[in-house]
Amino acid sequence: MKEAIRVKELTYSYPDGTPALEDIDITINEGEKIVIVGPNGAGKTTLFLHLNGTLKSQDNTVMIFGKNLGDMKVEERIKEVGIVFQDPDDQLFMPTIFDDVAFGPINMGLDEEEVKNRVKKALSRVGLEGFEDRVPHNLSYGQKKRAALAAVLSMEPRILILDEPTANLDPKSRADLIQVINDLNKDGITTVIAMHDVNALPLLSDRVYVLNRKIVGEGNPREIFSNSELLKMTHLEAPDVFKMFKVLTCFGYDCDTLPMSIDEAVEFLTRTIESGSGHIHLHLHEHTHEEVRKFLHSYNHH
Amino acid sequence: MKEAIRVKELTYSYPDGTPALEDIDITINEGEKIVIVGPNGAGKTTLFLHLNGTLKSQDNTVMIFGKNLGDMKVEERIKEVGIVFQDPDDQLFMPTIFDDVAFGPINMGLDEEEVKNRVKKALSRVGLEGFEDRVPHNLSYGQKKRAALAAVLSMEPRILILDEPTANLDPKSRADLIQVINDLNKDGITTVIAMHDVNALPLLSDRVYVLNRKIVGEGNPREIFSNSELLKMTHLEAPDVFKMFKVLTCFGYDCDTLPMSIDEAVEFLTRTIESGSGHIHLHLHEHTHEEVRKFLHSYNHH
Amino acid sequence: MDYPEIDKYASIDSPIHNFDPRAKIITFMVMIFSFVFLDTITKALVGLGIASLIYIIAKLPKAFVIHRLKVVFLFLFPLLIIMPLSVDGQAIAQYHSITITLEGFQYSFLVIIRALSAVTLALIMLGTTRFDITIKALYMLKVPGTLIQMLMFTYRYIFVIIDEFQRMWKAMESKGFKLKANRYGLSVLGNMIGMLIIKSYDRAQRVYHSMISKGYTGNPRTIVNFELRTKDYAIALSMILIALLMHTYHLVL
Amino acid sequence: MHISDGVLSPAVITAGWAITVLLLLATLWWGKKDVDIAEEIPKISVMTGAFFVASLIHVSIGPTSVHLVLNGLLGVVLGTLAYPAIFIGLVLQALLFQHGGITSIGINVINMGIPALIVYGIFKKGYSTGINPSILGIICGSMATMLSAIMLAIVLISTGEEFTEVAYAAAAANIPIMIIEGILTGSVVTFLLKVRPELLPINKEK
Ligand SMILES: Nc1ncnc2c1ncn2[C@@H]1O[C@H](COP(=O)(O)OP(=O)(O)OP(=O)(O)O)[C@@H](O)[C@H]1O
Ligand SMILES: Nc1ncnc2c1ncn2[C@@H]1O[C@H](COP(=O)(O)OP(=O)(O)OP(=O)(O)O)[C@@H](O)[C@H]1O
Ligand SMILES: [Mg+2]
Ligand SMILES: [Mg+2]
Repeated sequence: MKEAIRVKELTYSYPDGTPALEDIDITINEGEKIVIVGPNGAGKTTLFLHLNGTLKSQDNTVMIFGKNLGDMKVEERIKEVGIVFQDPDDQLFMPTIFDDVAFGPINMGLDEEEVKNRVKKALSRVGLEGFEDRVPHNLSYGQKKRAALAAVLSMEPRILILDEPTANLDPKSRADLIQVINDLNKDGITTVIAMHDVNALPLLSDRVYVLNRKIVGEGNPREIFSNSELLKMTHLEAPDVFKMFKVLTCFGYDCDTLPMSIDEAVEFLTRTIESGSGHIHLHLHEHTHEEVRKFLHSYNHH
Repeated sequence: MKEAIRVKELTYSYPDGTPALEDIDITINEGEKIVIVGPNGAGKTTLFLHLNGTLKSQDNTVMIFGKNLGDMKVEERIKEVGIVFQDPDDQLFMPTIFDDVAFGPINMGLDEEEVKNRVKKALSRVGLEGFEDRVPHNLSYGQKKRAALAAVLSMEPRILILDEPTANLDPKSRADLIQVINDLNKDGITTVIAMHDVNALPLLSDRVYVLNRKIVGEGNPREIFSNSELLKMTHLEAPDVFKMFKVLTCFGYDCDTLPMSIDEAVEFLTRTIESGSGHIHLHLHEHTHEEVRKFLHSYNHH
Repeated sequence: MDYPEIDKYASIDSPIHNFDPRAKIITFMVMIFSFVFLDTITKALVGLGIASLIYIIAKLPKAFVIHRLKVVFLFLFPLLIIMPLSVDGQAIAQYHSITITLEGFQYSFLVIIRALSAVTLALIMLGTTRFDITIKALYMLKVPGTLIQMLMFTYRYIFVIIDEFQRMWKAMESKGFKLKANRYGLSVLGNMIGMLIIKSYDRAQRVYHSMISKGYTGNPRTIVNFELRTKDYAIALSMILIALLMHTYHLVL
Repeated sequence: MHISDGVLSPAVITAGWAITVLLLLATLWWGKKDVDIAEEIPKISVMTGAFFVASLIHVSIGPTSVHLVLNGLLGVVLGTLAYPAIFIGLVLQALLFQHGGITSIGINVINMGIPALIVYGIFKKGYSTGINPSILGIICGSMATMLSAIMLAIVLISTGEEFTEVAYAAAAANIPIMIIEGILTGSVVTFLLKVRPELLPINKEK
């Protein structure tokens, strides 16, 4: 498998002296689906700014597909890494949606025909066909978010980096966006996402990095969410489905792995029932309530 | 019970012609805990701007504690209704936290002693004791959110209106804020909240209004989330715990009311087990998977 | 605080709307510069007449133009009062030492008419093209790229910042604040403007990040498809000719 | 304080454009050597947007209300970049809101921009000699308005002696604005000093 991103011993302080990143080591393979979590101010956005060269790092601390990022030409870099920031208003800076989505491809030096093609493809990808002439200001928040994504997709990057893609969206727009991101990942694009939305996390990640200035944890979502010490330390919580099943185990549900999403829950329940006695027994035993209390307390930040 | 807010036949279009609200009827009693949901652009913020008189409405369309809002003096109005908007940076513009929290009381014409008292009380309420001299701009996002809330609490309003209080917060800050809001409600303050965060909704509401330019639904959270047609129409989803238990019913879990939060789930499970045969049986029957599929599909917006 | 809605009626169909944007800008600018330098009231009135005629052809709603002309007129109105009193010349009325002169009247009248025709022409030029297209046309006309980009981005962010300011303003009002021109009012307003500056500065930083992550190097590159047709040349030539004749007819005739 | 179309003589208009173009070249293209233009463009644009919006605020004094000018503040915050920022701002004000004429943009930019540049120098100088920044803000804010009013008067008079009294009246009408701008700029500077001092032209090395 090819290494898409490799960060080695990255340390960064802002010019005013604020330390933001310390000794970061990260390796992401091509096609992976990565989420980076961490409390407000943990350095997620700062890390992303290094991944596309906006903030400069020393030689060979950031490698993209085996190449030192600092040595890449702009046109080359933006073909490899596309980044979508949180606030869509910061990224839609041209007068029309067409201009915005065409901005990257034009800077890549593509010819007019190809630029138009790419714009069309990117817009249909996010479900905004026919929005070419619309002014960003008249779009709803969810539409703006999708337009900002299209403006990066049009460069057809192999790595897609998203900073809090689901924030401020209504549930449907959120579900739509998750779908789009997953489709892109299935097409082979490596996706790296920073977010606070733990309920969406399992849908968007195979592997998770927990950042709090340093990398303080790494693993698949299940491993991360089982580590209640880590969660507490980094202001995190487990997804509700996960917590729910943890509660069910206190009621006697017996399984070694807890599901993280509804779909997974259905699958696990079926498997447990089929492989076992044909049914699951939930009952109250002596310690049920104490266990529940203890468990919930371990997740409770108060 | 006293009526805290009464909106009658409120219709509003922005000066540029955008229709935002149509024939809104709402009655909220003192001490209630209300959430207003609806898709991006549904008019939630616009409605709130009417509730505190920023946008003017016709006589007797908005009544606060039985009084026509238009007839209330500013000092009187802000003593009744306090509103906290989404972005704390829009609300904190004094050089220190003290100045920000004191801003409302000073405009109310209170004397210095009383102002200081109120600031102290409001800050301790949101857990920001000792932050008086800090510059708001240097706080973390979660702290800023709480400071913005304190700046409204210092006016000691009887009705507290919050626009997307949980957006962009890390999970711990989110849990903290939910706690603060619930404590305020327990002290008798009527809380009215607009948000997209359906997983937090059951924690913050006794009753829900669904807005989509008109009021298209009203009821307790359970009623709202059981109406899958309504959810689909208004870009909503049910909380994960609710969906999870709906799935469990397909596996033979038998109960008439589905829990909306983890705490409730524990309670319901216990009750079902104790009142029944001492345990709950989950099993696969013929239709389990079809039912699950059908149910999940009814929630699926794609 | 209102959004700028100068191109609200850009989608109407009229000969002026269909006029090529580049040709439109050149033609109208020549006319505007010509009309503001007309030196007699008669000529200025002819200019205003021509501007009105073009306005009728452009089919723009009355309210759109009248409202904006009114603002300009009110701005210049003091001239009508001060100049007749202050400019020397033939007295048309006298009261003690106060003299009202014909020349003063004429001069202020001339200024106002020239201003009104220039604004009418500008409104037609801008009102019949989407503003982003006007900017792109300026780019095609070789206005330096740096300025074009600044115009474009500033135009875009005016809307974002108006929203931002509105939200701040509403938050203030809901805490009982009323702006008065006293120390307290101005110092609070000062804080608000300071906050607006800080937020905009941070936003500028983020906009810059997102631009360079799309390969931005400071050069403007846009795709524009304008096509000059015979019709456009014909309209442009005849209008420019009229503009020039207003100043030179006495040499030709 | 913007001059409309139709007021000025051809000579003044031409001179106005010529000087503005030269100053634009000087402030913008000159600095291109030291700074990355790709970074300056979004910065000037968004900041211009902010000042544009702030200048739409009405402050009512007595029966009338005035728009804010803020050119002193622009000078203090943006330095030499205030000139291109004021240019872009005034172009957009003329095109979008008909505040000020199109032909007179050159002159209007001079009237607003040169005081902004002067005030920038004063602020830097004053700060390094230890004058309280808030007071400097008040001085800069009102002085920029005053200089603009004086330049406006000079321009009007030089376009024709018919305008002499109009020029005096216009200058006098700016006195209350001068006071408002002074207090306002002072309080913005005070605020920035507390919250984000790096936005002010004060080098702490000194
Ligand atoms: N331009 C800047 N100058 C100085 N300090 C900065 C700057 N930008 C961010 N910081 C600081 O660097 C740290 C990391 O910030 P960053 O924005 O990367 O966090 P984050 O993980 O993205 O947080 P959030 O979840 O709130 O978006 C914070 O302490 C922040 O205050
Ligand atoms: N100042 C304004 N002028 C014109 N239209 C506006 C203005 N503010 C909001 N709107 C429009 O009014 C409608 C309702 O907007 P509102 O902000 O109340 O929605 P909301 O429910 O708060 O949405 P969100 O969940 O995205 O915050 C939207 O169509 C919006 O575009
Ligand atoms: Mg971030
Ligand atoms: Mg809203």
